[in-house]
Formats: sequence, C-alpha cells, structure tokens
Amino acid sequence: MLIQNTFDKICGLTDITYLFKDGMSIMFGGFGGIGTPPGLVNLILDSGIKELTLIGNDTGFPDIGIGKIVTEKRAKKIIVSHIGSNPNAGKYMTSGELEVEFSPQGTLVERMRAGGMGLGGILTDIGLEEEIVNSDKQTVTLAGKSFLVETALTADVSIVYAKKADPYGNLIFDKSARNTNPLAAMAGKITIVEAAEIVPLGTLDPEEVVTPGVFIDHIVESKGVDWQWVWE
Amino acid sequence: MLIQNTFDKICGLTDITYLFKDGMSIMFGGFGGIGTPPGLVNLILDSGIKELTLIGNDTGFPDIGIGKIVTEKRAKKIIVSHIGSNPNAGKYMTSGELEVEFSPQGTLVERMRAGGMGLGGILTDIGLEEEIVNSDKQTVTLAGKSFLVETALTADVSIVYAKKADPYGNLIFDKSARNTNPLAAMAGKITIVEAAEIVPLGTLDPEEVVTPGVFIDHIVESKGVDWQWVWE
Amino acid sequence: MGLGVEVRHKIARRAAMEIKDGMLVNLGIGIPSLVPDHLPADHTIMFHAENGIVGMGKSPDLGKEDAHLCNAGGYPVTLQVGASYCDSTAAFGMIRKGLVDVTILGALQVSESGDLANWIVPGKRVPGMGGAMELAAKAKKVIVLMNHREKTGSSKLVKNCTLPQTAKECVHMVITEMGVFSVLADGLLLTDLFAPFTIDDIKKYTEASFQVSDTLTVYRE
Amino acid sequence: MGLGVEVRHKIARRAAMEIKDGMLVNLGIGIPSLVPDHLPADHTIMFHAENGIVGMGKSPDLGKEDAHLCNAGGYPVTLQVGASYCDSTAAFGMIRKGLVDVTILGALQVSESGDLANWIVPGKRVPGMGGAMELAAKAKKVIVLMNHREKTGSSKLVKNCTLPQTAKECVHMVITEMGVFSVLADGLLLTDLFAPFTIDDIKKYTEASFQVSDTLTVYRE
Repeated sequence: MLIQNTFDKICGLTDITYLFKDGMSIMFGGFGGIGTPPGLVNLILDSGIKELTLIGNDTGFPDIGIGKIVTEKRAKKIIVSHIGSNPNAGKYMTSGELEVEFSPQGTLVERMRAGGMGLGGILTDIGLEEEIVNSDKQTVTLAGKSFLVETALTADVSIVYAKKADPYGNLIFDKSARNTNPLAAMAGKITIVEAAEIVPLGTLDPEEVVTPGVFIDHIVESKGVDWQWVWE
Repeated sequence: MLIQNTFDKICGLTDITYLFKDGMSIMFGGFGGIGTPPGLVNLILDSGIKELTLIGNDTGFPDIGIGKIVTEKRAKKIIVSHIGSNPNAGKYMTSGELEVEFSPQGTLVERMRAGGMGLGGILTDIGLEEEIVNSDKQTVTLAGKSFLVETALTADVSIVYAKKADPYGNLIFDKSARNTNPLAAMAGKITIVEAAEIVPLGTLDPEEVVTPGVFIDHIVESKGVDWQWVWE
Repeated sequence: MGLGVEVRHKIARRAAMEIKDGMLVNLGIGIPSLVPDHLPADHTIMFHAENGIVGMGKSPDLGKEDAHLCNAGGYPVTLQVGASYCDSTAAFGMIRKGLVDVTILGALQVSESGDLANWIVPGKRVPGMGGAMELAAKAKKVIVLMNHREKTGSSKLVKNCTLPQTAKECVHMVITEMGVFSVLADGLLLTDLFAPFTIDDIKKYTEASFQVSDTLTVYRE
Repeated sequence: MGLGVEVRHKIARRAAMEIKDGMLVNLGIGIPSLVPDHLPADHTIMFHAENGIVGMGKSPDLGKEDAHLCNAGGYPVTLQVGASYCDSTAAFGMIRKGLVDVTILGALQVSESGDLANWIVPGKRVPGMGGAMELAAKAKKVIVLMNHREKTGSSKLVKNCTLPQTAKECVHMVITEMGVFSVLADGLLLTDLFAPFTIDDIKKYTEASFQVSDTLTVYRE
C-alpha cells in the first residue's frame, strides 16, 4: 500500500547522514543487541563519526547491536549498566581508551525516561552505599530516609527499533525487543526510528500505540539484522 | 465463559470491605470522574469510612467519581491538581473542613508513578518560582540549574478502573479513561481494579497489556456508572 | 468572557493563523476551543489533551458521545486519524519536553514581560492549577486569548501581575478583542489592531506599556 | 561453577522448594535457570525478566526461536499463559517496589550478615552491575546458589566481603553443594545438609561462623 509521507518524517538513510557528527551523544534502544536498530548502527559506522558518547542498557556483543560501534573504537564514553557480553568494551576500558559510567539498570532506564519526560532526575536508594554508584552524587533526605540524586539523560540523537511505525511516528514494538526502546525514543533531542514495517496513518489501534509519534523525528525502513545471534 | 480464579484475585465487593478503614489514604484513577471506578466509590461510601486522604488528579464533579466521597465529607485531606469542577471541595476548603495540597498536574502524576515504581521522588522545574508549589520543598542544583524535589506518593489502597482484566490482573484501559489509572494501579500498597470485563487468562495480547497483573491484588466486575455525565 | 460570538470567532481566527501543519497544539476551554473552526479542512495539526490523547478531534454528533472519550474538561470528543492514547505521565512528558508547539489559553492577567496569571483569585476562586503551569512554562509558543479588560474596566494587560503567577515570562502572544500583542525581550509590541478600536483606545485601556509595530496590521470589521 | 550435573540439579531442586504458587520470580543465569525443571507442572508461578517480560516460559524447541523473544541474557525463550511485555522501567519498577517475591542468583561472596558481592572482581572482571543491585536490594527473598568454595579452595561464605558489595544485608538464603544456610538477624544458620558432606566438612570449609539448626534436614544422596 502506498504510504503518504504526511509529516515528512519518512526518509532514506542518506537523508539523515547529516545528523551524525564527531563527538556527539547517541542514545540507543536495545538489550543485549535485541531491539537495537541494525541499519542505523551501520549508518553510524559508515558515516565515519567518532569520539561518541553512547547511552543505553549495555554494549551488546562484539558483532551485535551497538557492540559493533564499540568494537570499532568509535566511542570515547559509554553510559551503561553492563558490558559483560562485549569483551572489547572491557578491554578498551582497561586500556584507558574508553570511559565507562556504570549505572544500575533500573536507575539507568529511569534516567533515560526522565530525560525524555523533561524531568531533572529521579531519587532512588539503589546504590546508596555502593561507591561505584554513589561517588560524586548528591543525596536528599526525605522523612529521614536518604536517596541518591540520579540525573536525567538525554542525547543529541536517539536511535530506536520498532515493529511498526505510521507516518506520524506512532510506534509499536516487538515482544522483548521493546525493552529500552520506548525510553530512548523519548530522550533524544532528535529521534530516528528504524521500523520493520511502515504502515499507513490510521492503521495502528490508538490503544496499542506505545510511543506517540510526537517524539519521533525521522522514520526509516529496516532491512533486518546483518549479524548472527549468539544462540544461532 | 467460565473464568478460572487462578490467582485468587477475582472477588466480590463484600470480600474486600475489610480493606477500608477510617483515616486511611486512597489513591484513585480517573480524570474529571472519567475512569474512576464507580462501584468502588460506592463501596467506600457504603463502608462508612471517613477522615480519608484522597490522592488523584482532581475531585471530579459533586455527584461524579471521587467527587461523591468529597461531597459526603469523608475526606480530611486531598492531594490533587484541580478542584474547579467540584464546588463542594472549594467550599469545604474555605470552611477549613478539608485540607487541600495542590500539585501541578504533570508533577502530581509523576509523584504517583514514582510511588508505584519504588522511587523516592522526582526533580522538576515546574513551579520553582511559584509559592503554592515551592513552599517547604527542597531544591537540588544540577549543572547550575535548580529543580524542586517532588516526593513520591503511595496509598494504603488504590482503586482503578479498567476495560478488561484477566485473572492475573493484567489490564487494558478504555480510550481516555486510561489517564491516571495505570499510575494509581502501581502506587497502592494494595490495588483493587474494577473491570468492565473479566476475561480468561491468555486472552489478552501480551503486547497490549498496559498494567502488568503483578501490580493488582483484587479484581471486581463493574456494574457501570450510576451517575449522569455533565454533558448528558 | 462576555464577548459576542463574532468577536470570539475573530479572536479565534487570528489565533489559528499561528498554527502550522504538523504542529502539536493544546487548546484551553472557552474561545481557544473555537480555533479548529478556522483551520483548513486538510490540515495535519495534531491536538493534545492533558488526559492522554494525541490527535483529539471535534465534538461528536449528538447521540454519538462516548463517556470514555472526552477532553480534559470532561466533554465528549472524537479522534483524528493517527491518534493515540497515553497515560497522564506521557501526556505531560510531551509538554515538559517542549513538544507542544502552541498552547492557546485564557488568562486573568498578563504582564509586560509575559508573566501569566490564570489560575487563582485569592479568597475568591482557588480551583487549582491543573496542567496550566506545565503548559504555560513549557509550550514552545504560549498564546493568551482574553478580554482586554475586567468587567470592572481595569486592564488585564498589566505592568506586573497582582494575582499569583502561573509561570514567569512564558507568554509569547496576547490576543484580545482590541488587538494582538507580541511579547518581546524589550516589552510588548502591538502588531495587529481590530477596528473599530484605535491605537488610542488601546492606550487608554491598557495598563502595560507597549510599542506599536511599524507594520501594524489593521483588520477592518 | 565446576559442579556436576547432578549436584547442580540437587541445588536447583532445593531452591525450587522456596517458590510457591502465585509468586513472581526472577532467575539468574547458571544453576538458577535449572530451577523451573523442579517445579510442579501445573504451577502458577510467573517468571520475570529484566528486559521486560512478566511470564517468561522455557526455551523454545530447536528451530522455533524468535530473535525478539529472549531472556535478559539474550537467549530465546517462550511465554507463559498470562504473560505481558513491558518496557525496562516497568520491569525495574516491579523490582524496586518489592513485587519480586524470590530472586535466585549466583554470587562471588556472601557475608555472615547477608552482604552480597556478585558483580565485580577489581582489576580482573568489571562487567557492570546490570540489574543485580535492584534485585539483590529489593526482592522479598534473595536466594544465592553458589559453589561453597573458590577454585583456590577459599570459602565464599565469608565474615566480611572483600569484593565490592552489590547490596548490603540482602541475602536471605545460601545454597551450596554442601548445604543450605538461612541468614538470620544473629547470623548464619545451617538448616540443610547435603550428604555425604558432614557438619565438620562445612565447618572446615566455611570462613563465616554459623549455627546449626536443631531441626537440621539431612539429604541422603
């Protein structure tokens, strides 16, 4: 079916290459590479940009998801909860080539959401007594109980993967590939979605939309993954 | 179809009367009465409990939604963003019979969500310079910018309205009657849902579930509203 | 607001000129709700409601109302094509993140520097701020539609708000039955004049000081 | 963990005894993933995954894998009846609110007072904490399944953790190939003994001090 590009959001990869620049921050959806947009990862690699700050759940696997960008040494800093599945991240961290900010997973995703929701941050007691988490952070006491101040995260560009997008950018996700995608979708100053399918306006049930289109700036169609999953 | 009560959550109104006590806090879903559970409001009225703290978006209309409880003077305190549509609330506030804590709407719903998500609170710049909002609140400075500390809200019991519930308590909502219901559903120490329809386990699409059943303790079937809407 | 139907529509028509295709727009109650009547039929503007609708359409036909599909005021609406529902946190997340392009609302007072007072008359009416603070503080463009004067005759465009402020330096444009003001860094600028009112009329009835645009647009009746 | 299949299943079987119908349970990788094999076929336990699944089922048959339906480790799973998907904030909201009834995980060290170290070996392996801090700090019951000793022979049940702590005083139960310990207010209590190990064996290989239950359960081989 012909899709009308009513909101000028649907585009090709070459139309958005100009958004990517050295030194920028990029937030990505996905969890262990699942739900990370493969075409946009390749676009970033092909664009040649470097010195990136990457923000997302984890560093995927060496050849899967955002891990490909880490492996190619394009990142100078990552803000993640986990790098265990990508030994390259650990190696570059140890060698001093990569700065790593660890955030507990539940805190990290709330920080991403806070950025997308226009909040300054959140208060949590997770990591209150753990130095890796609490160092250099402010605390607030409420009714005698202490909380860490965890700051909101935003990024110059967010890249997300969806099952379906309509021309407004309304998104639904695919099973556990949803994970951090709705959060990254909101937190980018500019958000690009790579959708497995672009559907006509009005075909998504208004009840089932997970990410309202207003958060989305650019929509590209996915060609699927070009990596092999760990279990394959 | 016969619904199996696999998780012992489905019950009648009389089964949960024991949960309601004088002086308790009750959080309610709904926006202008739309999406406030009518059967549970009546249960609260019939139970005779008083001195309540009510937490929710607004006080509905005098004879609609939570407004019925306010009109009957069962509340000693309300935490809301708006009482404009219920003149009784304003009258009791002026006479000193009702304590009113106003929270900007977007802040209020984030406070409700924070309670449900096990957070201590959120940081926002809304109301930073407005005395009705900022009085007695802590501020935090992040990168030179000030934010108010807004505390999480929870309640002894939350009452919510859903379009469909399955026996685990997985919920979907009905159009704009969703509003604050997913937030109230998470923030109660105990949460009761009044559902227009109770459906067998496995019949809700896992993708469309808005509130996961783990947040729900009791499920009752709705008999619909017994009030007239303002536009009728 | 005590204004006639024609004047109300004149104000709404002028406000509609500020809205472009693709924008996300939040409309308050009263005159702002008339704005959609003055948009092109094939527009791609999406309307936002605080109770969790992106893509709120016009009122349904009589008898077609759905009690669970209402605007933030509790009155039945319909959906635009491409609409979606969300919970209240997402509805306000959009506002706080600055994704609402235009909000059009009423006011009790607006100051020279764009401070807005629109939610409380101490000792008289204390309805609560609802979502007004977020909308006023965070929408990309805040347009106030209001009577030029109180019933008592006093100006609602004031040097400084005497009523409690909703948000500071937030208003971008004020449209009254007399004319249109832009709030600029150096104060108010009268950009449009609704005849038969004259610049002298406006000077007489306006407490706030203002400049008159070199390219003043005058609307004949 | 260097334990034989039978021992691993013995540990998993014992852990399964702590799970009751209706509970929400999060299982770590390794031995914890064997726990479902030891639950009744008609159980109503729901399994939680950090990547946004409530109601995660067993591995799919070969060839039936779905790359977009995986556990937190990235391996394909199926769904239980009554399952739902959510985003990562909701997945962790459940944890922080204390709705996870039981979490079963591995550990590097557990202290006498229930402090847990399970995420970092400074200078050697720094994978990041992932969701371990939330699960350890907030699950209603934290059960650790681990080897009793390091490969070097040193006890993993220690007086005080020497590795960086994941969460303080969070562990409720420790199950090793030798026995089961409950973490009580006044210290560790050995409640179950896996023969052929003896209480003396455990005393010899355990750095932490512990009491022995008056009603010690002994499992013969």
